[in-house]
Amino acid sequence: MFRRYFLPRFIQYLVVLIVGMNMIFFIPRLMPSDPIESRLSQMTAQGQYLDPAAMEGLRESLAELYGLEGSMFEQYAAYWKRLFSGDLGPSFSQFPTPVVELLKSSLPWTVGLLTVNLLLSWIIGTILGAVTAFYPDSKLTKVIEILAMGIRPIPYYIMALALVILFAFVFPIFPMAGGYSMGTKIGFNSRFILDLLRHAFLPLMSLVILGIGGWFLQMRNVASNIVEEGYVEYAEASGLSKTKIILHYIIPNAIMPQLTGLAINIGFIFGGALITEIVFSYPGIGSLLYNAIIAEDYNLIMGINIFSIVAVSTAMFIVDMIYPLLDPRIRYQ
Amino acid sequence: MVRAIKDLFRHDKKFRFGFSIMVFFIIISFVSLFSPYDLSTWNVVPRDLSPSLKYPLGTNSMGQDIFWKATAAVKNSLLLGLIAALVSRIIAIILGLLAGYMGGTVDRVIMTITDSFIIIPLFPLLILVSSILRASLDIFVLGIILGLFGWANDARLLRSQILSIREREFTKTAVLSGMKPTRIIIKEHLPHIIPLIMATVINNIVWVIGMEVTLSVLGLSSLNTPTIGTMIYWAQQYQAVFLEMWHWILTPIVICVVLIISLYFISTSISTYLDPRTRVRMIKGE
Amino acid sequence: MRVRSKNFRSNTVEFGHGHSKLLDINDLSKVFIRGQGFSKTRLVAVNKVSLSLERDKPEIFTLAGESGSGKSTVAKLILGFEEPTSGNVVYKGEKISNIKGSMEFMKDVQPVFQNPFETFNPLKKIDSYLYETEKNYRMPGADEHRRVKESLELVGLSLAEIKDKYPSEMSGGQLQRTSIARALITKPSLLIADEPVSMIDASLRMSIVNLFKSLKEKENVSIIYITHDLATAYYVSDRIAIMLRGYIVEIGPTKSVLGNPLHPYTKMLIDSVPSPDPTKKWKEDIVLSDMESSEFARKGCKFAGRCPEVKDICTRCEPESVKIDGRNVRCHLYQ
Amino acid sequence: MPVLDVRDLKAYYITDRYGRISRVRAVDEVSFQVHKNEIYGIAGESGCGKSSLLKVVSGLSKPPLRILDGEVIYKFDDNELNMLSLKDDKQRRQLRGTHISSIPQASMNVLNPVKRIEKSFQDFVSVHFEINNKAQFNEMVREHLSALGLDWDIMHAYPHQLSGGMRQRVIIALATILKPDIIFADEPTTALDVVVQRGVVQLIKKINEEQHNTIIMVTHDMAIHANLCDRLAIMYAGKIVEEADAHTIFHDAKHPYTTMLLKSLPKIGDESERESAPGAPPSLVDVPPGCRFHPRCPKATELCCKEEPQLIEIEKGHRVACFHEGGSR
Repeated sequence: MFRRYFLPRFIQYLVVLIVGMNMIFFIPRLMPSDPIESRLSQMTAQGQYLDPAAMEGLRESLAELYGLEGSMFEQYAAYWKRLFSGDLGPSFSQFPTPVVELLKSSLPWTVGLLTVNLLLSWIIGTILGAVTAFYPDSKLTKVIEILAMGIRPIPYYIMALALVILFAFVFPIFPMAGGYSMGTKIGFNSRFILDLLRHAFLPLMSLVILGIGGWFLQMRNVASNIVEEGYVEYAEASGLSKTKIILHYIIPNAIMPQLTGLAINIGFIFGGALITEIVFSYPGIGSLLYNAIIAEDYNLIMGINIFSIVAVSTAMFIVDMIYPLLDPRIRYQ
Repeated sequence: MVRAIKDLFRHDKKFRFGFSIMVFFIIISFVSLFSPYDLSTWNVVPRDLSPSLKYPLGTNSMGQDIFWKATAAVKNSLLLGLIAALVSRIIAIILGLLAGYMGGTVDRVIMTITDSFIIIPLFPLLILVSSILRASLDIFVLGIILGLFGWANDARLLRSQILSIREREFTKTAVLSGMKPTRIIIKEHLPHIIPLIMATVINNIVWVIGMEVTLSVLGLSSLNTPTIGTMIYWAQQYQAVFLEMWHWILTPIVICVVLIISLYFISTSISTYLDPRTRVRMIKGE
Repeated sequence: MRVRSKNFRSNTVEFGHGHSKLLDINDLSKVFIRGQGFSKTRLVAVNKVSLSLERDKPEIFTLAGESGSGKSTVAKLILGFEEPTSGNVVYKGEKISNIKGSMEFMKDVQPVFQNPFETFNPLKKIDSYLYETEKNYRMPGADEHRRVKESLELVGLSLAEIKDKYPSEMSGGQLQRTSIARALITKPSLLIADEPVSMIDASLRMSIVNLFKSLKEKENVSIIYITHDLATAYYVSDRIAIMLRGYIVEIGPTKSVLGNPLHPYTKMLIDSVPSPDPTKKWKEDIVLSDMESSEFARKGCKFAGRCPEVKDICTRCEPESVKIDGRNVRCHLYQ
Repeated sequence: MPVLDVRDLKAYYITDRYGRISRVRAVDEVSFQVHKNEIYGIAGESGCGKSSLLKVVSGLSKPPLRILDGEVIYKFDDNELNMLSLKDDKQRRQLRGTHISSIPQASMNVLNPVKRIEKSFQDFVSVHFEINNKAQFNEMVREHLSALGLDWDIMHAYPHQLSGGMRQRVIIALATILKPDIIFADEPTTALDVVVQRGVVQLIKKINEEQHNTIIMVTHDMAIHANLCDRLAIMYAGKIVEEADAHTIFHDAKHPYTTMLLKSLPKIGDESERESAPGAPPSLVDVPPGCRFHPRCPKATELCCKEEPQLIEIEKGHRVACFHEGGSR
């Protein structure tokens, strides 16, 4: 069990981390334009005047900040050293706050949004998919299916924007932006929590609606194959109730591909959460990323990338580890 | 091909919807070539006009005709989708086939890289790349970059399809009939994987159009090229929502949603139609 | 089988003419290893199998046994689809491992698969395989499509019957005959038919089996007929080998092995074949084997667990193959 | 007094694929009766409609298989009910397990792969009884298993841990735990090795003897029918062409298809030449006019090509659909 299941997955986890870290190291260095030069030209374009000596000094200090000093090999060694020590350098726009600090303060918002979204959309989508697969000819199934097919391909940004326009502007029910109202006292009291929920509602909605569409269609696909399997037909033939068939026969058997889907799609959903946060100025990693783009904070963008890869691949690894608990065929091999 | 479209158009509502709209959008793309205005210059028409006969979708605060801007946006977004899909298809097909047919170490190496690309969140990486390239991100460069990022899932899908076809008995029959590997791939296996490739092309275009919107509204593309994303960007910059200039902000949003949904419908209809199992039943007359 | 270029070696093989054996299998074993590292399990799928076919005396040789007896693995070893773990397979004096994948070998030894509905690509017209085979193996000077027509005639089909047809438009019997016709185009000396009639309806089954008979008699083709169906084996084959968990437990002329079985396992198998006659119903109950894997792992004779004549020695020592009454038997009763 | 009376049953697969409508005439005007405590066999080759017939009769047909005409009447304890008029799903469910049950074809996936066998037994029993007393339930299962010669340990196994033959025997135990009146068995021995096959046939026979129920057995394997069945119907291209007791079918068959089918079966110890009939069964999408067997029949006359022979009783308990055997239009 350990050797056959855990070990290969752990190796894959390490490989993803290594490949990802290397991508982050090499991509900026292989690009035709140099982050330092682009930063400098940005500054001159903004009308700042710098004499050549100051320019050179700035260039050097930028190189040091960005980890672009010395030969490629030295940079590479330094890069891994910094990774292992958990040092992602200082943020440029909020100098000298370390990138790690900024990530730490944004993280809870994103994690909260993402977890609630995943739980809600995955569970609802999965159940809906299983039930509709069992009643393929019902009117309701067809309506749900068309709705899901219409929703699924909509980009995160468009969905979020549409919800903002509709529920924050045309019908101003929910706040337009932010994680909580300015001036609310942060604390464990009902007023603050209510405010928190009101702010989280629209971003969450936009993620959940898209999420349900996706999970529903995937589950529908898997489950409609399972409905044709011998054991479901046989359970039907033996008079088991439909609820029992859905709960004990269809869902437990379809859950494996659905979990694989979860593991594979975590990166995609994470990206979606960042985009949604940007639209709603929700104070998570997404907004941090947005500010980094606006301020051209190269170190922060790098840091967010490194963090995303570690976080997402770890999440995937954890989901993978849940697997054998659910499938006796893996457990008893 | 013509017969497939005819069959689908007649008997599949979703396809009829998607296909009609796609035809409309393709016509629109060609219409954009006859624009009376230069679409990248500002103040060629009066600002902030509501829709009228002269300006069917009104004008924006930058003095541009929204209708003509939209036609060009449709063209450019579709073009971008095609470029990216082409690039990513080439990578996906080559890697998928290579991994599927070579097996062994080659397969393992390719799949390790592919899996990493699937798991790693691409959005922040794309931000990293485009924030470095920024100004030089025209349709072509952006298309290639999105192409370089959007192949992994489909390479994996193709590989698994190849693996299962390769194990089927008719492959052995082909080998015993003295067919050479390339001929087996082209004559025996391609007909089975074409539906999959077709579906992934369209799904990839859908993804690319959505990603372009996202990158553009973050200001990470060449903002003077009219695309669905840059139209939204400028509408947001001028606070079209607060000014209640709905014709300005909603035009790109509606175009984007309708375009993407119709592409998606076409893709699902085609893949059901071309599914080998359906085709076998149709041959059989059942 | 991988579709890889190394399967298509172009070097020609000259089969030695001095050898009197068409096929000579000697002490052949195949071990499959499952899993990796410390959790490996060994499964001896083929165990010390020996048999041979004469070169100038075409015959139908049956390999019979239940699922998991290793009969299909033997077929794969003969065709070179699998590498033997020990022992070897010699075809016309050449080791299979040296000649497998060469055009010459593929021309001379052709398989017929079990499921005719899977043998052909469902999206391709079926006649294309015949032309393809003819084209790829064509001998210089041969008439265009002559072999296609000839071999279709041999299997009792006409070109008109299969022209422009997809596999799904034909019956299992027709498909299987087309499959055999395809194999015959290259004028092979040996056909390896792995359960060729098990997917075919009873009323059409005999047409295939009779076809094997006439191919042997008229075309001098030897056939290795792999089956679990002892009734057709009795009807068609000259010699038979009964396999159990990798071993050949009894081998000899079909009429005597099936007519007067010596090994208790052969007896039980024959007893278990239902007869299409309500006056010959089974009377006594039988003992079924426990788990498959435990029988593979058993020391001594693999049949000891359910043998009615089991002795003390059977659970300890593996019986040797002994010659008795014109056949070879692997049982402690006859040691 | 029959327990099952099927009258003029007609069920087609009707599909519409992109405007190409097709009708597969799987069951075409089929009538038969089954009596209490008998084993009734339905024989025929692949694609003759025997499995579709079983689905319709046992009330398990689903689109695209549509019932166009006919009646399926069951008589349990003097209650008569027409399966096809049961609209309510609940009514149909109540029948299953206690009155009718099915043994499907032996395959890997008839049992829920993620649950232990015990759970399947609980599920199946709890359709009809609330399992309040676990010990009582266990006792009931234990008794049933031991009557069938199965080991109690299998209850704690997962399906993939059992061999094919063992799984099939477990399924048979599952199908019969509530002592149903009628059991439908669809190719229960196919894909099993001969020795295991024999064990399964034995088991079915034992159930018939101990529970005194009726078994309807569908298989293409004539030898299994010979071993198991009391009466036998032969199907060809969607129709019953001959029906009689097993002895008559095997020793005094009248329909040319039946005789041909039997003549093509080899036997150990019998070296005489065996022949297959020419041609192949027709596609049910496009059946020949007149008698459906006429293109392959050595006795076919002009009448056979035009008119369809009815299934009529030529002597007591022996029905044949052939003009040459006293068949009428």
